[in-house]
Amino acid sequence: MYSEKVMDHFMNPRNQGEIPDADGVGEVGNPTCGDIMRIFLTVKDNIITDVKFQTFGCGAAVASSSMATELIKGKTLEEAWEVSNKAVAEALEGLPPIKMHCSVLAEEGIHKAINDYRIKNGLEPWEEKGGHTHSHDDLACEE
Amino acid sequence: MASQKSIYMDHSATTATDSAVVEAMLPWFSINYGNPSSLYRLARESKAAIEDARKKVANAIGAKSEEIYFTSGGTESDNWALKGTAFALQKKGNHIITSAIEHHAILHTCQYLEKHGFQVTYLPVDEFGQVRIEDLRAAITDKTILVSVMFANNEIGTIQPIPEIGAFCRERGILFHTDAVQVIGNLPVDVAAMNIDLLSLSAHKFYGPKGIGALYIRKGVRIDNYLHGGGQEHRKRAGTENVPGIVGLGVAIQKAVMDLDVKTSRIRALRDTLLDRILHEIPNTRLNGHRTMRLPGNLNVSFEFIEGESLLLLLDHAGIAASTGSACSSGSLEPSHVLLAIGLPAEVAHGSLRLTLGVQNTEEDVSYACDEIKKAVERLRAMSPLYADYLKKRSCNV
Amino acid sequence: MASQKSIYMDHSATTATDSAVVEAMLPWFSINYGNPSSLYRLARESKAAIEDARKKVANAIGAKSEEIYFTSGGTESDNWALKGTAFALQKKGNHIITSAIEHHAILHTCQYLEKHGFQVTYLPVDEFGQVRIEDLRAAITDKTILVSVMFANNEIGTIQPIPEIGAFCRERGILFHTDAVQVIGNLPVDVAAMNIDLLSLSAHKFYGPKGIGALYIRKGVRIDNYLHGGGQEHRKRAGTENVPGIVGLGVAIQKAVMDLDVKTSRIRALRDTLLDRILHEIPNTRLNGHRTMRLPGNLNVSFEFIEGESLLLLLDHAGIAASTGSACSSGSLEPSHVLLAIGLPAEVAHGSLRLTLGVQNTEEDVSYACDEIKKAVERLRAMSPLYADYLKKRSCNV
Ligand SMILES: Cc1ncc(COP(=O)(O)O)c(C=O)c1O
Ligand SMILES: Cc1ncc(COP(=O)(O)O)c(C=O)c1O
Ligand code: FES
Ligand code: FES
Repeated sequence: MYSEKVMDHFMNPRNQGEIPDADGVGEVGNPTCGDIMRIFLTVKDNIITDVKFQTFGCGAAVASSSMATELIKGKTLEEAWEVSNKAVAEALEGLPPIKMHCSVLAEEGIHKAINDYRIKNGLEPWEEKGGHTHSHDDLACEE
Repeated sequence: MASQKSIYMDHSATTATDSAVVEAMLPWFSINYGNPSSLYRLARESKAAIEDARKKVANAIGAKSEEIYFTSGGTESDNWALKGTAFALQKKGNHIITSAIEHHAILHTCQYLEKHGFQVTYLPVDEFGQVRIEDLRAAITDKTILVSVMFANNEIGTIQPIPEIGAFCRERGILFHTDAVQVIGNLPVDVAAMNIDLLSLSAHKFYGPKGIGALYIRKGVRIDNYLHGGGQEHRKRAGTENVPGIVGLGVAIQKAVMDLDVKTSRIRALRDTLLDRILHEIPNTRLNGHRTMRLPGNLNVSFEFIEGESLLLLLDHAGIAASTGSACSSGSLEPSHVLLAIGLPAEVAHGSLRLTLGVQNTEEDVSYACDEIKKAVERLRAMSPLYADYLKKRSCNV
Repeated sequence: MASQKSIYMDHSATTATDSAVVEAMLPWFSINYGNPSSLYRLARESKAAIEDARKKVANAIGAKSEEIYFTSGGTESDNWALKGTAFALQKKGNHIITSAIEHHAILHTCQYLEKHGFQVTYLPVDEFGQVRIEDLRAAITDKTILVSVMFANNEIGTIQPIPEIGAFCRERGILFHTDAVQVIGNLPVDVAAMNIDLLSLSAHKFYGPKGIGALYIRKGVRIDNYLHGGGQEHRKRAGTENVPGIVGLGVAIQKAVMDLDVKTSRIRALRDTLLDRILHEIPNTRLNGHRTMRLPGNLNVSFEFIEGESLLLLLDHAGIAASTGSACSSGSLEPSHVLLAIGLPAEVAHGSLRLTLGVQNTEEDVSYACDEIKKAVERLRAMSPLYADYLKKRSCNV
């Protein structure tokens, strides 16, 4: 059911681990519904110089975390903010429809980590643009 | 590259059809293909083969031939048993009792019945997954027409006190149905001694073919038809008979109940070895279900801090076929209703692994599986934020 | 002693499963036996095989893959189509239109629906067995939610004006179901061009295995589930998939629609030869059904003064497998409802013979069958009081 790319990132996750003194940390999801993802950022001169993740979740969640960290590494915070779950899913050569929300988790995790960095540095947090592509609504755990 | 090994430990999902069963089915496809409802020789042969299979099924469960009706599988048997008796007895009452841990073929049928004027009580189970007779007694009303409690659970393997429930229902004059889909070939079944009025079974769970099953209906039980049409199965179940499937079911059930003790002892021993090793070698692991009152091949454990689908993917990569109760693997939002019903927190239910052993498993399989499970759990824990938190907390407390 | 010959002329009852179909099914019993709902490799293979078969079925009838749902056969498809749409549309209306000559899988389902608050109009047919569009038009009310008319009849072979009925229903916004169980491999089917919303088919009627069928449900049609349980078939039809059966259905339907013209022309020619000889060589014989708008292999005749079951027994003795519309052969008291609906007096209906030819029949079969039928009819007439009376009356009138 998963693409080869998903399986590759699942079997050989990139950037897995923890950054003990991270500049920004974002945690999303909740263990009740089986999704929890933590993103750690190191930021130098507005650029993400290092990123790591920890994930409790399915194959798609692990692969999305891995791919998302790859996509934002070396990017400016503005560029990283624009990486959508769709971009993550596309880079993974697609996800099954019922697994799209796992990639949403990655997008939200990055946003949280970036805003955590901004708040810690006395900056206004950026606003999550509503209505982006995720199908999280009908699969939301909070319901 | 994925492993060349191939170890099947998901016998509760389905089994490989026994080669002797396939052999027995073969002539009924292209040589003796007659429609049993017809009059000529070819048809009489099909008819005789069906009656022979019916006798085999009856013998295997202590029933009479004329109490066995062939269906397309466990799901149809469950649907028919519940809807057929509910509507037939509607004038007597509209209350049905079942358990919270039934298979969806029962639960979703009950939900359907609730939409059509019936009231359903879902009995809770204890931490091991067993229904309590006191709860059943307390749930009975003067409108209760049917009790349906599964013989043994497909996820955690827990065996219900079927003889007690049967005796209790018979005494009260209430129909008793049991879903025995997981039980044939694993435990002895005797519908007469156990006071069972209706019983569902499905061939592919005991080395028979998929798409064929049976419903036992005790003589005298009032039940509406479910599939309407031609006069097959004594006018009770319409549709051209799946002759090869029926023949296969007959052979499979005959084999399944033969030397039951010997076969299941071997499988139980393998299961116990695997279970003991897992519990000893992998920390933060718990057994789900009952320690002794469980199906011989069933093992269900939860590994804290990890998620089941990921575990299955790693095991698949190692060539091991297994199952989980995690919601992530099912496309639904809720983890297994069975694991929640025995009181597991959702996050622990997510980390569950079901291994169901069968005739083809060996000691070598068990030892390979244990090693691989250990590696996979360690690997997933290493990337789990929950495990990281746990380790931190533990080191702080020291 | 019974004949050593064995001539099968009952292809409408069932067919021998094609050996290529059996061959294709075999690996799915014992080698690739995985439950398609599971996650591992073995399961993914089963899943892929099912989707491949689904595409083959879709291609054969001009549908999309996601509009095909596998069932246990024609009977289940008919039950699901009618009950599923009726209950789903109950709020819109409670009137259903069908024909008087449907298979019992439709008629008995309609009777069930009548007991559950629906009204059913049974359209009459003309002397050839065809429904008239005017009758359909006149039967429509503002409560009509469903029209179900079979594509071609299993007894007399008459083909209905399906494209006309389809166009008419689509225009009125009324669902149209057709039972095409007798049609696959005999006539071209295109659900899109013919405006068909639901269509039933059954593999064993076109050299596939028994116990497997499909229901086509046009995208957007509202239909309740019928078998409740697991999430198989996109959550529309529960039950572990009959993988070998589904694979067999796929191969069978692909073969069935290949070179349709060539195959059916040959069978039609054989049928016409047999029919012409019977009508010419056996006096007091009439053809039942339509002369041209009929299934290529179907032949249905009535021999006056004799009874069908006796005829079948004599033919069976001569090694010929055939069918009749006589009540004596069916265990019911009424002769075929189809023969009565086309206006046959009961006593003529009793003397009916159905021969349905298929791929395995040859010219030699036809000539042997004709000779044996002639002998059998003569023999039975010689012992018939009706025939004796007739002879007397005729000689008086001379
Ligand atoms: C306990 C139980 N009941 C019913 C079923 C349904 O049987 P089937 O899938 O053969 O229809 C299953 C297995 O799927 C089962 O484990
Ligand atoms: C026209 C028609 N509809 C439905 C059926 C039922 O199909 P099955 O017996 O495969 O369930 C048959 C054959 O028996 C048939 O000829
Ligand atoms: S984390 Fe549960 S479905 Fe992906
Ligand atoms: S004459 Fe015996 S059943 Fe009709």
